[in-house]
Parts: sequence; structure tokens; C-alpha cells
Amino acid sequence: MAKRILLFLVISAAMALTIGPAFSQDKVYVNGIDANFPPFAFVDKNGNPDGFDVKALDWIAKDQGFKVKHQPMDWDGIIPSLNAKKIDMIASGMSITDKRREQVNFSIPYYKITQVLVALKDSKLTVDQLLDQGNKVGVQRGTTEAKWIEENLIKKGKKNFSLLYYDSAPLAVEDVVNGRIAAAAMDDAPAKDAVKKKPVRIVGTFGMPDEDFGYAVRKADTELLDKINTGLKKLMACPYWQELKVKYELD
Amino acid sequence: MEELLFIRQDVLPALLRGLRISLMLIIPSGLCGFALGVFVGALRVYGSPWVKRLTNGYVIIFRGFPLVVQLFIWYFGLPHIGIYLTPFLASVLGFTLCSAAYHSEYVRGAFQSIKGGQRLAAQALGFTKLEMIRTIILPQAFRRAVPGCGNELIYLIKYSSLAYMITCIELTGEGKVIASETFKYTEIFFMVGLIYLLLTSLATLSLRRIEDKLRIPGFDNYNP
Amino acid sequence: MLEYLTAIGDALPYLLQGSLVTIALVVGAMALGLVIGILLAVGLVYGPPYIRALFSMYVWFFRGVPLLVLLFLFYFGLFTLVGINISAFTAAVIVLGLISSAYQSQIFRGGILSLPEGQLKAARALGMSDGKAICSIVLPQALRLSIPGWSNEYSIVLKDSAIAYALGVAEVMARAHFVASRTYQHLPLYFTAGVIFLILTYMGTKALRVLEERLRIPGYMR
Amino acid sequence: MRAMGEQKEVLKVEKVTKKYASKEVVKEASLAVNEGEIKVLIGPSGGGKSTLLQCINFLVTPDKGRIWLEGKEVLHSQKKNLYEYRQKVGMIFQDFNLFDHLTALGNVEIALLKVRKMTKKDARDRAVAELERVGLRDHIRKYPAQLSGGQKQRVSIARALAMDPKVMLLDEPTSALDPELITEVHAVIKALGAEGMTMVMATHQIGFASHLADEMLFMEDGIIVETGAPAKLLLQAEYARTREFCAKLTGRYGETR
Repeated sequence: MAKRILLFLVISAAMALTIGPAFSQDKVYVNGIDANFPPFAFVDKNGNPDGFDVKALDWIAKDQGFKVKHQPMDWDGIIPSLNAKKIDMIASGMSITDKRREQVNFSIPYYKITQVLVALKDSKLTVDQLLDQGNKVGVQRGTTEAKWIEENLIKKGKKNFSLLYYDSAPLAVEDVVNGRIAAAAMDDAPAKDAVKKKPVRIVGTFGMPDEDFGYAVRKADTELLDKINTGLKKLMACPYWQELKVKYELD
Repeated sequence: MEELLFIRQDVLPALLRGLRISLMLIIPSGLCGFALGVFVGALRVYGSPWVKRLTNGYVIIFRGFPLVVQLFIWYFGLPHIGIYLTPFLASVLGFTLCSAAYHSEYVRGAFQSIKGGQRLAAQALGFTKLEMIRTIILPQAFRRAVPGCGNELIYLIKYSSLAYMITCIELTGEGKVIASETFKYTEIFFMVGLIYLLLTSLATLSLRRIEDKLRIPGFDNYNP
Repeated sequence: MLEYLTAIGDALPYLLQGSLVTIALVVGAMALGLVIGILLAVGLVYGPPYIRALFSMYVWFFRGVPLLVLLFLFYFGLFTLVGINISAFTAAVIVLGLISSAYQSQIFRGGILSLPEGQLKAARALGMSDGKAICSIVLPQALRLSIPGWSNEYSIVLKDSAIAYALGVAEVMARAHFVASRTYQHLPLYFTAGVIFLILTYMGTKALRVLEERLRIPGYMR
Repeated sequence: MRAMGEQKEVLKVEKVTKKYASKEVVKEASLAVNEGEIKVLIGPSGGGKSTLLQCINFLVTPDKGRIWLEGKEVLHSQKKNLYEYRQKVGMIFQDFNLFDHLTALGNVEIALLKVRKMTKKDARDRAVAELERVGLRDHIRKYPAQLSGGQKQRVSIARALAMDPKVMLLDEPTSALDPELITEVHAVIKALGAEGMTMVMATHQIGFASHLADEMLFMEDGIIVETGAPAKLLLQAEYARTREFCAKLTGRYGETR
């Protein structure tokens, strides 16, 4: 009895360790997504990856003849994950920045994103007031808006507010609703998603320049980047692109 | 060279800042957790039946829910019933309640390990119940609980790394923020790990000294 | 209230599927921890001084560093340092397993040390080699004695596995988070995740208690 | 010998009954002890001697029965009354029950400090004196685990004596001891008797008890079957059971002092 149990445990240990690599061994490209980033990437009711980027990439993959699988990941470690070959691409509402360009290659821009402040629906405060009076502002860790606010607003010390770091933008919105923070800084698309689901409103932009979303791949994978770019261009020219935008309520 | 400068100018100050917050989390949580644990442990042994049921229920829930889940509930859940805690307070509350549940297990075991004769003898001498617990039972139970509770403190040091998930940016959080900005995960988490190792080793050593100080001849043959 | 219940109902199947991932994490980690833990325990009790020193170092390290830090270190660091590429799931199993092995070694060591010395002596007197004596006389007894401690360790590993969510492993906690990001129902979802863990703890410890009863030797201690 | 009329009743126990589940361990046991008297409970193991002694001190709450100390009834449901009563009744246990975390001195001191609220110095002086009295002057700094069984029991006697008890209850004080250690404890108890301490003792050491006791009580199945002077009870008991038991015991323990 005891021996059989031991045997079972050893086998299951071995199996558990082989399940992981099995994922990356077949020739399917893995797209790392931040599943906490609706409407670009999230998990639907049945637990399947869904979202604007997910569906767009599915179309591109089909068009360019490769297979893709979407893997939810920890956002602030997603670029190291890409470079550590744990995933092969990132199509999950990632802003193209110079700093990131040092690490990865980006596709052509496919969506212009504006950073906005989200506050309570009945809050009368303006952007300037929100970023003042010792208020607290929430932001997702490892995002471009986090970095920009730190460098341009906090470090220069012009404004009187403090920054709180969250696991995801929706958690920051949750805390706006809780009244713990005055506002959350985030991309406008997920902000719109939040407005639909929570008693919050978009107050406006806070001076951060607009950014472009692009898909990221490893520097070495130029062939894959070409495929993605070709596919993306084709997709943006076809009516499905507009359909997707309508479906996920972008614009 | 550039690397070293970067570590000295950016990484170390951030990690030290984080360490300070970590300590500010660990110390009050450790103390309150232990105090509450002793209280709950005593209630679980000496309380009336419904007090026992209540405290046992508390322990089942707080030992059964993962700490991450508890922290999320304290921070994001309590506002649903109108209680707003700062990230720091929510972390301290979460750590305190969770570690108190564990402490109470060790304390309960310690209380139960004390032979009935000790109580009888104290009662026969005319001790009041409170005096008996204070002067006869507690000093003995305390010694028996120290190894287990000490372990729990080490756990607490390690689990304090979860506080960043509810925006209380402590050592691990600072590490994560810099790592995601600089992409130097390996180096930074290596340093973070070293700091924790230092903390837990220091705690282990001082706990061992406390145990030695409290040692009484013939009293240490106890297997939890 | 109704709103909470619908949120829970909608997410429940997805969360329950996640519990399979959680179980896989825990079974893998416990098994890995068991194998390494037994080796460590035997080494710590019977090994020569340098082995004992080495194994103590191992235990000291894995008990001294937070799981979260080790997770990041293994997940990213192993690739950077030695080029080994592992998935988040594998990293989580390995790290949980290594940490658990350090704790399990202490449980087994306690089990071995609580056996009367005469057991090993009697085995030697029968002409068994030390290895044979340990495998067929000491361990079968020591491991039986270790089941309660092991069951405790199971509940710890189970709860720790929730931390794997930080790497994006789609276990129960991560799934609760994903759904909450879409539906903005954070409280009921986290609570449900907690209850799932509570049930898993209960079922596991119950199973281990049954195992303990099955393996009990009549008239044996405890 | 004092005249009968002057004898003062220290302890009176009336119809004490204790049930565990449905089994009556003590059935309507009554006894009275006068000042300076020594009463010895004998009888087979499991006969209820130990439970009776613990009932007298309310360590086990009797289901029925009343108890008086120096003519005043003990109202054990009133905590204050109970604690005061217990201070005046010394209890010696079979397995000593020394406080394991305290030295010999600490064991004697603790109740003086915490129960009688004596000053540190007074408590210390008193404790040292009591330990000297039982011949443990050289061992006052040792912890229980460092003492022999006989020494432990002497510490526990010193601990009880320090409270100035009106009466001492001794529950088989030497039955957990190795034979060679019994004598030292017997010597202490004998000395106490000589000093006029009122005592109720349960024991199997018939030889020792018969020399010490003013009266012996034979207890079986929770009932005090027969009482009488040692000589009468041991040699010409009324009941067959008592005779049988005593014959066996004197045969076995007759020589022991």
C-alpha cells in the first residue's frame, strides 16, 4: 500500500514537471496576454481568452498560416517572459516605447491610445484638482502611464499627489469606487469598459502624450514579425477590423 | 562598473526603502498576532463550549484561506461593507489575523500539554483561576509554545512579501517595480532574496537565544 | 446579495476548472518535496558531517526566502543564468516542491529521531546493511509517524500555490482575478476562491487521515 | 491526651457523593477529624479514597454532601469562600504535582506571593524555613526534574505547610516512590504528626499507618465500610471484607515502616 502510494507520487511529480514543457514543444506560437485588460485582452465567461487583440491575432494567424495560443501572464514581467522564450509574442494592448524597443521589436502601430484619469461619477474635481491636494492616484504596475507619471509629475514635484501601484487597472478602478483613491490613471479603452460596469467617469487626459499600441516579438524573430506585420496590414484594410472595433466598443 | 553604479544609485535605496516598510509590517503584525494568538489559544482550551466553537471556526477559516485571498478581501472586500483600510493597515490586519490563527494552534497545544496535576496543585493551594493561569499555566505553556510560535514569526517575515499585491509596496514590491522597469529580474530578486535570508536568519538566531534563555532543566523534552 | 450570487454562479465552473490546476500544482510539489525531503532527512540524520552541513544549508536557504521571491528568481533567473526555459507552471511546481522538501525533511527527521534506537540496532544485528536497514526498517515506521505533519504541510503548500498566480498560472486565485477584471465583482470572487481552497484543504486532510488509519499498525504508538 | 470536651472539630464531611457517568465512585461518605487527629483511609485501589480526598478539597466537585471547616460550612459555589477554604487545607498528591517551571524554592514561594500576597522577603524566608524543615536545605535551587521522587514529595509537603494549613490531605503520598525513597517521606510525615498536625491520609502502607493513625477507615466501592482504631480494624474487624483485605496487606506490608 505504502509503496504504491509512493510510486504514484513519484510518477505524478514527474508528470507535473513534464506537462509544462509539453506546452512549448509543439509548434504553436504562444501569445502572452494580460487577462486583466478588457477590452483588449480578458477571459470570457467560459474561461477562454477573448478581446480585441486576441481576436485580431487569431485572424492574422489564420491568414498567415501559423497557430497561436493565448496565455495569460503577469503583466509587469511580460517582456522578460518574452525574452526568456516563455512566450513568443505579446498582443495585449502594449504601448510602443523607446525603453521597450531596447528589449523587443514592435509591429506597426495599430491603435492610438490616450491615457486618461478615471474618477467617481459624481466627483466634481477636474484633472488638475485630482492631481493635487495630496490626493492618491492609482496605476497599474509596470505600465507606461506609471512610468510617465513618476518621471514627469512626481519626480519633478510640481504636483501634490501620491501614486499607488496595483496589480491591474480594474483593481485601481475598484479602489476609486471604494473611495480610497481619487482617480486611476489608465488607457482610455479599458477606462470606457470600466465606465460601463462601475459608477465612474472619465475626467480627461492628464498631459501624457498619446501612445501607439503594437505587438511585440523577440528581436531575433524577424520572420515572425514580418508575418505579423503583413497580416496586420491586411486585417486593418478589411471590414473585419471595423467589426472588431464595434464589437469591443473601441472608438 | 555602470552596473555597480546603477545598483548603488537606484536599486539599493529602493530596496532599503522597501525593507523599512517590510519591517514596519512585520513587527506590529508579529506582536499583535502573537498576543491575539495567545488569547485565542487560551479561549480554545478554557472557554465555554460556544466560545470554543467560535474560536475554532475562526482558526479553520483563517488557516484555510490562502493569505493572498485574505489580503484581497481585507483590502478590496471590506469597502463593500463601508470599511476603508489603508494598504498598510489592511496588510497588518491580514497578517495579524492569519498568524494569530496559527499561533493559537501552538498555544492550544502548549496549554493542553500541561499535565492536569499542575492545575490541581494550584487549585489546592487556593489560587484563583486567573492567578493560576497567569503564574502556573502561562509560564509553562509559553515555553512550550516558543518553538512553534517562533516558526510562525519566520513565516510572517516571508509572507510579508505579499503586501505589495494590495499596493503596500514593501521589499518585494520595490524589487518588482525596479525589475519591471529595468528588466533585470535575476539580479534584483537575487538581492531581495538575500535580504530576506538575512532577516529570517537573524530572527532564527535570536529566537534560539530566547529559547536557550528560557530553558529549564528537564523541561525541554517536549515533542509538538 | 443577488448580484453577488449571480457573479459567483457565473464564474464557478471556470474557477472549479482552476482547482484542477491547483491540485496538479500541489500534487506535483508535494511529490517532489517528498522525494527530496526523504533524502534530506536520511542525510541529516545518518549522513557524514559534510553531508549534514550541506543539507542544513539547503534547508536554511529554502526556509529563509519567500516563495514569491524564489518564484521570480527561478522563472526568470534560470533562463538568464543557465539557459533553462521552464513554463510558469513548471517553475511553480519546482519552487513549491523545493521549499516543501526543506520543511518535509524536518518532519521526516523528527519521525526518524522519535524511533527507538533499538530498531536500527536490531536490523544491523540481523546483518542488514545501513541502507537496507533505513529503507526497510526505519523509513516505513518514520513515514507513518510523519503523516500528521505531512498533512499539515499539504495544507500549507495548497495555500501557497495561490501565490503562483503572480506568475500568471491559471489556478483558482488567478482565475478569480481574471473574472473580476471583466465583471468588477472582486469581493464575491475572492471569497469563492477562498472557499474552494478551504474545501480542498478539508478534502486533502481528510484523505490523509484515512490513509493514516489504513496504514496504522495495531498497537503502535499514537 | 486532651480531655474529650476540649477536642475541637477541624473538618467535618457529611454524606459526600460523587458519580461519574452512572457509577457512584463515592457514596455518602462521612467523616470528622478533630484537631491533632490523624485519620487513615485504607482499602483496595479504585475504592474511592482518592476521589473522596479530592472531593473534600473540591478539586472534584461532589454531587451531594456538605463540608465544614472549623464549624463553618464551605460554600464552594462562592469562589472567594472556596479559595479561602483551599488555602487552609493542604493537599499532597500521589504524583507530587510540583510546578515544573519553578525551582524547589519557587514552588514553595509562589502561593505565598500570589495567593497570600506576602512580600518577597517574607515569602522567601518562610519558603526556606519550610524546605529546611523537610531537610532540603541544599536543594532549594534545583528544578523538579533534578530532584529524586522522595525529594519532590518533600518539596510538595513544604509547599503545603507554608500555607499554615488547618488540616492536610495526603493522597497516597509514597505510592509513586521507589521503596528506598519511602522512608524519607515517612519520616517527614511522622514528624508532622508529632507536631500535632491534623491529617487525613490515604495509603497502602498499613504498617506505617497503623503506628500513626488515631483511627482507620476502610473504604471499598465508594463506601466507608468500617472505622476503628488501627489495632481493632487490623486484627478484629467486624466485616469479612475488611478482615480479608487487612490480612492480605499486613502479610505483604507488615514489616514496612
